[in-house]
Amino acid sequence: MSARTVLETRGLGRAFGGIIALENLDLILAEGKISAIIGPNGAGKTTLFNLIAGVYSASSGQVLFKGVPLNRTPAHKRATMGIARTFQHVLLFSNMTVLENVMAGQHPRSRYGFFEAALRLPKAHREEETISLKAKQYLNLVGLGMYADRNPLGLPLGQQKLLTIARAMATEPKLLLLDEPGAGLNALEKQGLSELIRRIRDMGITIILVEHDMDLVMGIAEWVIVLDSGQKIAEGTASQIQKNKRVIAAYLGDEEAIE
Amino acid sequence: MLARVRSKWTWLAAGLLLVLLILVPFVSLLSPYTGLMIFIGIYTMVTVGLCLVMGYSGQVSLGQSAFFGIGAYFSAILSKTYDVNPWLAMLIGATATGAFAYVVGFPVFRLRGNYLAMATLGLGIIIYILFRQLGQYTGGPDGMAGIPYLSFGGFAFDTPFRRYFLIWGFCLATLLISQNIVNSRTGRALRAIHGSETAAESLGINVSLYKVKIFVLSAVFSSLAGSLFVHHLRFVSPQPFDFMASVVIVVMAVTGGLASVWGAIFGAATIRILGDEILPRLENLATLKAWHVDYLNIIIYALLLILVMIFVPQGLFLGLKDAIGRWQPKLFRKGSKS
Amino acid sequence: MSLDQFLQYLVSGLSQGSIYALVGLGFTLIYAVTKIINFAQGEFVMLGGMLSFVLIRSAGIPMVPALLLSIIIAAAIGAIMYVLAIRSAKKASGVSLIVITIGAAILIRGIAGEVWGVDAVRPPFFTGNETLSFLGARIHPQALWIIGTTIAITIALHLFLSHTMLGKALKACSVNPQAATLVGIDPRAMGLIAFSLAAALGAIGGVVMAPLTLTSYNVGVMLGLKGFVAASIGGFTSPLATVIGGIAVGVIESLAVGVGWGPFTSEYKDAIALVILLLILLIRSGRLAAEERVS
Amino acid sequence: MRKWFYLLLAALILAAAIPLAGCSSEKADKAAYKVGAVFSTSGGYSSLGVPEQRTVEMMVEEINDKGGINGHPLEVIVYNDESDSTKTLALTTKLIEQDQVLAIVGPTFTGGSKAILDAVKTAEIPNISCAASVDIVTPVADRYWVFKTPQTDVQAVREIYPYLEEAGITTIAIITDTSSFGQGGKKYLDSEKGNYGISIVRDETFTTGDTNMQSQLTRIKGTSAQAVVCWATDKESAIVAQDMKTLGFSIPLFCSHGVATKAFIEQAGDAANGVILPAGKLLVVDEVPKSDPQKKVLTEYRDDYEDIYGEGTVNTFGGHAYDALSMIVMALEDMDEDLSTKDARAFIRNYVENDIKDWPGTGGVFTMSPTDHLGMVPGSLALIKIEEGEWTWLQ
Repeated sequence: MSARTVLETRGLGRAFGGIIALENLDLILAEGKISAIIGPNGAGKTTLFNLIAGVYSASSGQVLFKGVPLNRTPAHKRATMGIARTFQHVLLFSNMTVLENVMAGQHPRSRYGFFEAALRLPKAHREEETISLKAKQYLNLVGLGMYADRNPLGLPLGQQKLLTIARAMATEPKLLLLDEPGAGLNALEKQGLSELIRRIRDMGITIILVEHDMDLVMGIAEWVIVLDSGQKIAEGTASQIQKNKRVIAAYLGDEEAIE
Repeated sequence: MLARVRSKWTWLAAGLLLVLLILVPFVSLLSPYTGLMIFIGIYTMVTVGLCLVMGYSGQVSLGQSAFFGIGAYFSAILSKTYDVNPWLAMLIGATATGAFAYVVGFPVFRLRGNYLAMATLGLGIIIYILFRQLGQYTGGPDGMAGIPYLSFGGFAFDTPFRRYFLIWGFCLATLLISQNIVNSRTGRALRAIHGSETAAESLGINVSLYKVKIFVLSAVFSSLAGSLFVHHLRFVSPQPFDFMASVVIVVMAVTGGLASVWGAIFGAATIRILGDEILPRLENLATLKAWHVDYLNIIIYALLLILVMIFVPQGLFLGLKDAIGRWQPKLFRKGSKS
Repeated sequence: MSLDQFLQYLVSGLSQGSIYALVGLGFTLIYAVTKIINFAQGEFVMLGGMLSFVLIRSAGIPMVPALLLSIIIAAAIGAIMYVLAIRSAKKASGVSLIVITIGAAILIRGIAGEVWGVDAVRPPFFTGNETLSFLGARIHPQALWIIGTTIAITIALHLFLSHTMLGKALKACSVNPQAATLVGIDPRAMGLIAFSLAAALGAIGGVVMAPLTLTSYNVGVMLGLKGFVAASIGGFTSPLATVIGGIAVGVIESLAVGVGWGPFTSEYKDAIALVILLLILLIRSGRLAAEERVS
Repeated sequence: MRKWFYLLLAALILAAAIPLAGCSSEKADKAAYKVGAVFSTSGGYSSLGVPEQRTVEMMVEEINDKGGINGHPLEVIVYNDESDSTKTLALTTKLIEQDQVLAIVGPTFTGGSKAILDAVKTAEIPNISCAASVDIVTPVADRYWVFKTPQTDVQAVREIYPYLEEAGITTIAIITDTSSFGQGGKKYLDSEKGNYGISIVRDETFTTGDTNMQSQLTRIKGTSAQAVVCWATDKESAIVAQDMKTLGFSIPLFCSHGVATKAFIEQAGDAANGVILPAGKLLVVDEVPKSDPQKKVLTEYRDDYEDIYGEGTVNTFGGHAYDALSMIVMALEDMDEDLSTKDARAFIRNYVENDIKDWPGTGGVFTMSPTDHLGMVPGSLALIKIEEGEWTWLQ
């Protein structure tokens, strides 16, 4: 497989006060693949996301996006470069309609600013047209078209999760980070979610998801990375991981029992 | 389609408002209140600025009256002491105020919540102290009189009648601009920041920059209002820009609904009418031989703040709107933009 | 500036600063427990002073019980404020809470102005009006009372927080409300206690200072602000740092006016504290932002 | 819960509606004469404004009980400017344009009075101010419509300085409020000092609301001053008095007529004893000789006022409002009934300027003229010393 690497981390680490959340992590992720990061709670999965997205700055090592080191790049710039994400706790904008939430996602892909907006210049008009058009497309992509004018918090959790994906997609990313997209969804919704994720992958977008639901992960992930207490203990295809002794010991053993 | 219905109604409301505004100085029943209406217009401009900052981007500012004052004093001093053309003075004032807001904005908006509140409050009071103490320029606590009227060539805005239209022209312009911004890319960015800064950043929104930008805009609005204020009264003194004034502006914003552009008119109008027309009469009624009621306005403002914040945090204006909406569910449902 | 002049500035700065410190302690206490900054804190200083005057002069109650009573009443008002304004706004955002406490502040001020009128009043001195002098500086016995009270309160508060069950509960609540609830501490009860305690602290300040500085319905604003400066020097966490902060502000003010450095003439006395406030906030801002990020 | 809120709201609106409806309350056969007044009944100057408002209300009641002015009830519309000169102006404009009053009494303080000069001039409405500074009525040419009743800061200074001269005091320190009142006093303390061979060795200031003057006084203490003159209203002056006691000053304190109220004595406590100030004779009515033309009016006003508001509550500030309104009432009594508002305003002005001659008021004996819109004959101020918490006249 000669796919170009989209994301690479070198000796990436982050500590909060004394606690080491992530330690000396090396990753290489190929373009257009669905990768999953799994591991017990506190393994550093979300920390890794936050480091990639730029919410935290790395204490050591670095993140490279398409070969460009990101250490000095603030979160909003990374989004513009093509890194989008969803959140474990959806973090939807309750002060906007469903459609506006997605339209907000178009921010980095539109130009017009204060001045044009204030005076409703034609430029603003034109861009608004395209913004809402695209926003509607992404809403339809996740199948929420009919709720455009609703308040997002009025939607059931499953649809809220889909909405966050639509919002993230609206930034037209190269790399999409999904933080526990499956949590709180029923079997049927998960079915739909997997299909959605595949469809997004087919659009040529690289996807990394953090997920607890093994069936979901094993179902769609082409590459699986296992973290435990801040360190990478294994990576490989789903089947390889399922056979991996350390993983079973450290992870599947107890976690699965609870599932 | 709900959106369309709603917008239809807002346009209708706006139309009615406009007609009413035009009628005021002509109808003999209303014309005595032209002066009152002028103040409502000026304070609406200040309030809408605060609404953008507090309601849409969710940042507290307890120093808003400082910008109001800076604009006022720039116009007063430049046009009186250095007889600069009033319009130019107004422009310089607005620019200076904007620049000031921009400079203080970046460090101040690294703060959040309580700290931000206190920082803006502190800034406001410092500016007020300067107005009061820089006597040789500002006229000190006494203030300064004899500020010229605004004028176009030969046509001077020297009657309340003329100033009424001038000031409401400005006021409606600011409202329209704010309205446009709220429903634009920028407006969504601001509301996103209010919703969740982390999420906003993940969508490529430069949070701190937008906070400062909107802060600057509100400062410019306030500054323009300040200039109009002094050219209307032809007098300026520090008191209208003290801490209590900032609080009153917050009261107006809260009454109108923090996240509501048109609510600003409602808020400003309610508070001015209360303070100028109703409360004085109530005070006289309540006044007994040996006991005088002099602080009713303060008490009422306070109650308004507390009660509105507890019961209708979205503001009286939106609250009533929702109440009506509950009767006619179709008309004004949801949708935080209004 | 001669030495005894310098001492004089120091002494009057000390007594002034002690008052700021007491107000500051109130801010710190409430913030630690409820993460709320109570903008009405200064008003309780006013209440303490006015109440003590009214009770002694108008109601003719002997001094000691009158003083205690006015502190208790102020504390009760603090409690009422918490229950009516703060607690009933459970779901209110940070912004709303700020606005609410501001509302409470001007409500208290307005009612005070209405009920007690606008004239400044002076309650009787605790122990006479014969000033003492030491090292050439002269100090009013009331000033000694102020300073003494502050020291006593600081120690008492420290002991209370670290050596009593209730104190520990308050601390626990400030560190981690959830955990506190788990071990059976009710954060709302703690909030109530914090508010009334803070109100009492403010009132104590008011009671001891009023005879020297006079008091009237509107003294709360500036005192509240200076108290906040003291508290923010203490980072809203350390009572001791708060006290030191308050005294520092008082002394700096008094020296600045005395020496009349550059712009810091008496006209700008109040600005000094505010400038200090801004500097502290801005220095802290980076860290504060980070804190809130993580939490 | 929320329902209650809306109920409360409705109640408020209702409460508001009542006075709006009941605007024109008492119906008389003849239309009421409308006079406007702006006083500072709250804020920094309220210790002056409140007695002024009380006095006006007292007078209106008396006059209307006696059947009004030639059968016309007197209506005085009083607004509170909260000691804010911008509000003073706004409210004055409201009185002129909205309420169409015939004349304006007040405002309470110099800042406000200066603020309304323009408005009064352009509206051509008589204004009798209750504020101290002489600048309000000078230059007279430019103050065609403006009069004032209180003694001026110049007069006050001219009472203090001769006394100092006699007492052989040549060096003084002054400590003044940065407010307009304080700075007005400072201006004349400075300009007059030469005439009495007095030199000011230290000039300190403080800001209204300060609670500690020790730093300033400590510096004064280091000088050769033989007396301290403080120019401010009651509260700050009281603190100065107390802090002087605390710092063990042995030299006397002179205050302005701005402290001529019982509140000052209560605030300063025993530190008030020995303080000397110039003030209207109202404070020492009982010591005023029968022969004095003011005796009658002073006694009457004092008694009327204290009947309502209690023993020892009378002060000179209410008196200023009494004098101002009385002049307007006299004019109205003399006025033809069917004058237009414009003419009525002009008539009142002319009457006050030309027909107030040797009229004894509470502040002094007034003789207005086209060249003097204060018209107070000298000697209307008494130099008063506080002894045992009582006012005593230094004759």
